[in-house]
Amino acid sequence: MTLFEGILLAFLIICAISVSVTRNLLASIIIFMGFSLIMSVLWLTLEAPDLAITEAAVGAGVTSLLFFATLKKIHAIKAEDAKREEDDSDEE
Amino acid sequence: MELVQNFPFITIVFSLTCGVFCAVLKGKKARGLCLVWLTLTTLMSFSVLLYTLKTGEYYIYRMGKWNAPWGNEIRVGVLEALMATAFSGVMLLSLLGGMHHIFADCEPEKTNLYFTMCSLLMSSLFALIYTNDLFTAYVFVEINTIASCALVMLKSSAKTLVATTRYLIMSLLGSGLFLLGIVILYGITGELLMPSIAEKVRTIFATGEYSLPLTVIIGLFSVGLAVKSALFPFHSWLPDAHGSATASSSAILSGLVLKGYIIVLIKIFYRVFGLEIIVSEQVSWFLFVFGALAMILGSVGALRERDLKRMLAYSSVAQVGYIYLGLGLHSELGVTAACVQILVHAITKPMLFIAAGGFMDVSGGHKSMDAIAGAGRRDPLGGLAFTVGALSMIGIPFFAGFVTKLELTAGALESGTVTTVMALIAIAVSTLLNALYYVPVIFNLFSAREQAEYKGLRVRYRADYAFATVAFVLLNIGFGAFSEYVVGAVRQGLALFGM
Amino acid sequence: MRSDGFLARLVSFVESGSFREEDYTLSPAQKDTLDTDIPENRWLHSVQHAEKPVGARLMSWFSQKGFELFRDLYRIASVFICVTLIGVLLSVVSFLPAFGSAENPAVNEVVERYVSKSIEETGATNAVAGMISAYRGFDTLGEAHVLFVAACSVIVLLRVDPSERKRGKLLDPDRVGGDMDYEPNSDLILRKAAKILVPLAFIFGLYVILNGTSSPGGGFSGGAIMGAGLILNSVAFGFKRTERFFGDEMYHAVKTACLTVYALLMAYFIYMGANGWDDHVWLGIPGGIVSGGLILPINIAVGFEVACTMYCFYALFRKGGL
Amino acid sequence: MPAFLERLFTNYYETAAMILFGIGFTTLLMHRNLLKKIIGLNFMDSGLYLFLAAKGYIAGRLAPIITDGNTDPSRYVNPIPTGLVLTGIVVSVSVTAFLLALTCRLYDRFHTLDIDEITHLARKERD
Repeated sequence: MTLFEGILLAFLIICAISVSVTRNLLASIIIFMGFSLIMSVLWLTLEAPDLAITEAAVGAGVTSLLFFATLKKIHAIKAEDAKREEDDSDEE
Repeated sequence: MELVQNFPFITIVFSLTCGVFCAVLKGKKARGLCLVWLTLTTLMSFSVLLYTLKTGEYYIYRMGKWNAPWGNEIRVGVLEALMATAFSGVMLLSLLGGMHHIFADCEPEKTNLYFTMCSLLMSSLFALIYTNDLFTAYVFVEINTIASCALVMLKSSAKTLVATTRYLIMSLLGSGLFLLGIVILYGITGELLMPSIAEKVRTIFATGEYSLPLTVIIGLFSVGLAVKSALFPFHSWLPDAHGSATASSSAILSGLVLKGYIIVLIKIFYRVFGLEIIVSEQVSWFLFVFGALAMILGSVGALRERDLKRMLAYSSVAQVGYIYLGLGLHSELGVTAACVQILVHAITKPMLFIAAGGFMDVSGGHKSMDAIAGAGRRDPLGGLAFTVGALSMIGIPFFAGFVTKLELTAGALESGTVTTVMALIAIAVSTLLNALYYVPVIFNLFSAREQAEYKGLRVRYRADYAFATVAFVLLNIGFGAFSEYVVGAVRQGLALFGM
Repeated sequence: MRSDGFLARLVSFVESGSFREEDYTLSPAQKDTLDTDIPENRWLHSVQHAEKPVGARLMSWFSQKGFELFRDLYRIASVFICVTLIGVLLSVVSFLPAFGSAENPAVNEVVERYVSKSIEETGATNAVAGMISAYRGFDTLGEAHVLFVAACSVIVLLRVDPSERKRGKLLDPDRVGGDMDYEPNSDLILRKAAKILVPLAFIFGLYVILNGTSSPGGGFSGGAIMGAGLILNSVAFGFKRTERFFGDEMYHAVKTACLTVYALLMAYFIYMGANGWDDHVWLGIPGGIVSGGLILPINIAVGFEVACTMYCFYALFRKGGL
Repeated sequence: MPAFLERLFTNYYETAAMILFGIGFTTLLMHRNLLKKIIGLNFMDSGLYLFLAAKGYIAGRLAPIITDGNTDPSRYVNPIPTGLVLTGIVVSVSVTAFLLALTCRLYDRFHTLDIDEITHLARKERD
């Protein structure tokens, strides 16, 4: 085992554990993005360049973007709720 | 190679294309395309069935220029063709029977996607039935999973959304375990093609080198596919999903989708591992016990339900238990019974769901037991279909369900003393419970205590609904009457399976 | 022009903790209101109000207590399940053949043929491309349709009719306070960078697709890169710019055409192969762009399908339609 | 026991992959936050793919892209796992998109990401 691979693999596991421990959703998505990048480096060390390209484009790129879009949408709905509550209290 | 031998491949690939076209057509046109294509696939599968029955042999169809270990291939035998014909026909009838519900429940501009999902589902079911390669099975299992979840959520309500999410999460857990099984198996054998794996597994088993991995792999496959096919401890997602979807979706999900996964499991057990390894690994015991528990506890769940569709969904849990009980008998008769039960349940449960959809029409869209009181008078065809289906489920002679119970009992009597007693008790208790919840429903359907607002409501029959119910009834009675031919075909098919 | 950029906003969100998990669960007060009065679903017309059952408050109190007890058990159980599962799997791993050894059972005659005959039989110098598109092409056909069926499902869930979008629904991109409020529409750095990066992404994506037979990559990866380029374009310049050349109809046309062409090519290939006939496909010059016979058109079809689908996902999530 | 650990250490890629699978599986099964569940699903799948790709790696060999006309199979690693993982990655991005779309709709309807609460609230609804 080279030290490099060892560190990368350890990083993967730390990422996985920290996602279920962290309380911040944005942080967990950013961790996921980092995870995907590390994965694509690992594919290279495993002599699978096809996978490295795909993982970088799909995993770290599109999937993470979709996560961000979802979080944003959720946040927008939440802001809408807060605004409505404010309006209600103003009317009273 | 004869033309008819190409039909399985054509049904798989062009069902996919049919789905793609349905996605860009308008609702009505998509419906037309989907129904015509399903009729064609039914006819093609039937001609394949006749061909295989005539030759009495199975044949390998290679998907491409290269032979099996290099390319993909599909394997067509009597059993496969029989299942394909039945599934395709049931899909067609289920769609016809619930057609007006589909148009009422889906959003108008998304109705065409319903037919997309049905075509893709049909394609994946064909592929699961015919495939001879584990990884192909995985890919099409995923199509099956996504398409069936989409069928649930196409009726847009809060309940279906939640049911879909739970269903999808459970299914994905199952897929994960299934893929892990494939991957570890690939790691120790280096093959993905079923016969090649079987060969390697036999040598590995003889040397005893990888005994722990083999056990774990069998466990992963069993648990993964049991989650997806709702075997007893993993059934919690099923009543919500099947109970809240539109009539056709419930029919298709209960009748066909669950069976697709079980067919894969049967293939893995008897084509990849072989009866000998399965028996010595003691898996059949687990399947037997959980199957028996599902038969009883599923029925108990159904007994407690006051909602017609949820009751039918719980009944599916019990009926899936019959299949697993048959598999757990670890004998040829048991597997025959399981295959017969797959067919019987595939033609019976959709009929019940379609009839339930019909009752909802004449009961103001409600499906509680009180609302549907007397619905059988208002919708006599639906009443007839439900009665036939319920009697078949209970296991009255001359209906399809009786054949299963006969075969299962025959299988049970042949196995060891303990299993015989346990299986017979399970079958007896389950039959009794089936009667306990189906008979009151039948009485309720024809009772005169109708709710005032629905009294005197008469159904105006649509041609598609009437055709579907009558066809289902005839199919069921025909199955019961000519059961020896079907059972014979299943036996012949299993013999070709290498049992 | 706004003074603070997208990143600054993101950082401020992280610092203020407004993405905390608890914020996305219901407070007890909210729960009470939700039990009786759930606001109507904004995407759909089906208005549903839950009935107010008698004694609901008592029931909810009980279920609340039950929940809390359940939650503690849940945590312990989840750690237990995790450890057991990992333990079983690790004991399996300890039995498996050693990592990286050439005596691995997975290295057999199938692999040998894929590597040594790939150029001769499929025309692809990249053995992976030859394997997924030609030798095991049927699997890959299924894979392309997995993406298709997922795209259809997302359309079912998130698509809003354009006529409704104009009438001020929640997810109207142009409305103040809506989903797009945090969109850095006028971020100078992003725009300048995108001007360079978008064409680069397209060219690189095309390069990966076209050279799929002779270098790493292929339809799926190239398509994802192009899709990312499309997404970047609409992030930097707004959806209007992308809509000019890529709208709803375009999406359906491209997707249907690509998948149909793919299925037909594959069907022809399989039909000829299975019947033992020659398929008259010129395999091309190994190593060049025109190589690999049917693999090149298949890669192009898959690439465009994937690019469309990726952009479709993003557009649906952001504004409920293409 | 040392022998066990030693074998785990030899198969370090597989070991890490299985730990990832276990963590991801548990997150998907047990975590109550829907977004976390989806991330868990991706970890689970990544673990599987890492395992599969590790089974195809052979030390000291090259990626199976034949640039110099040398088709000696003993020079290249196994291409099959790479192909399978490629399929798998596409499957998992599809499923992720589907689940995220469901999450959006559920949050819009129920204003929570907690699956237990959502189930609880949905029970009270009429069809």
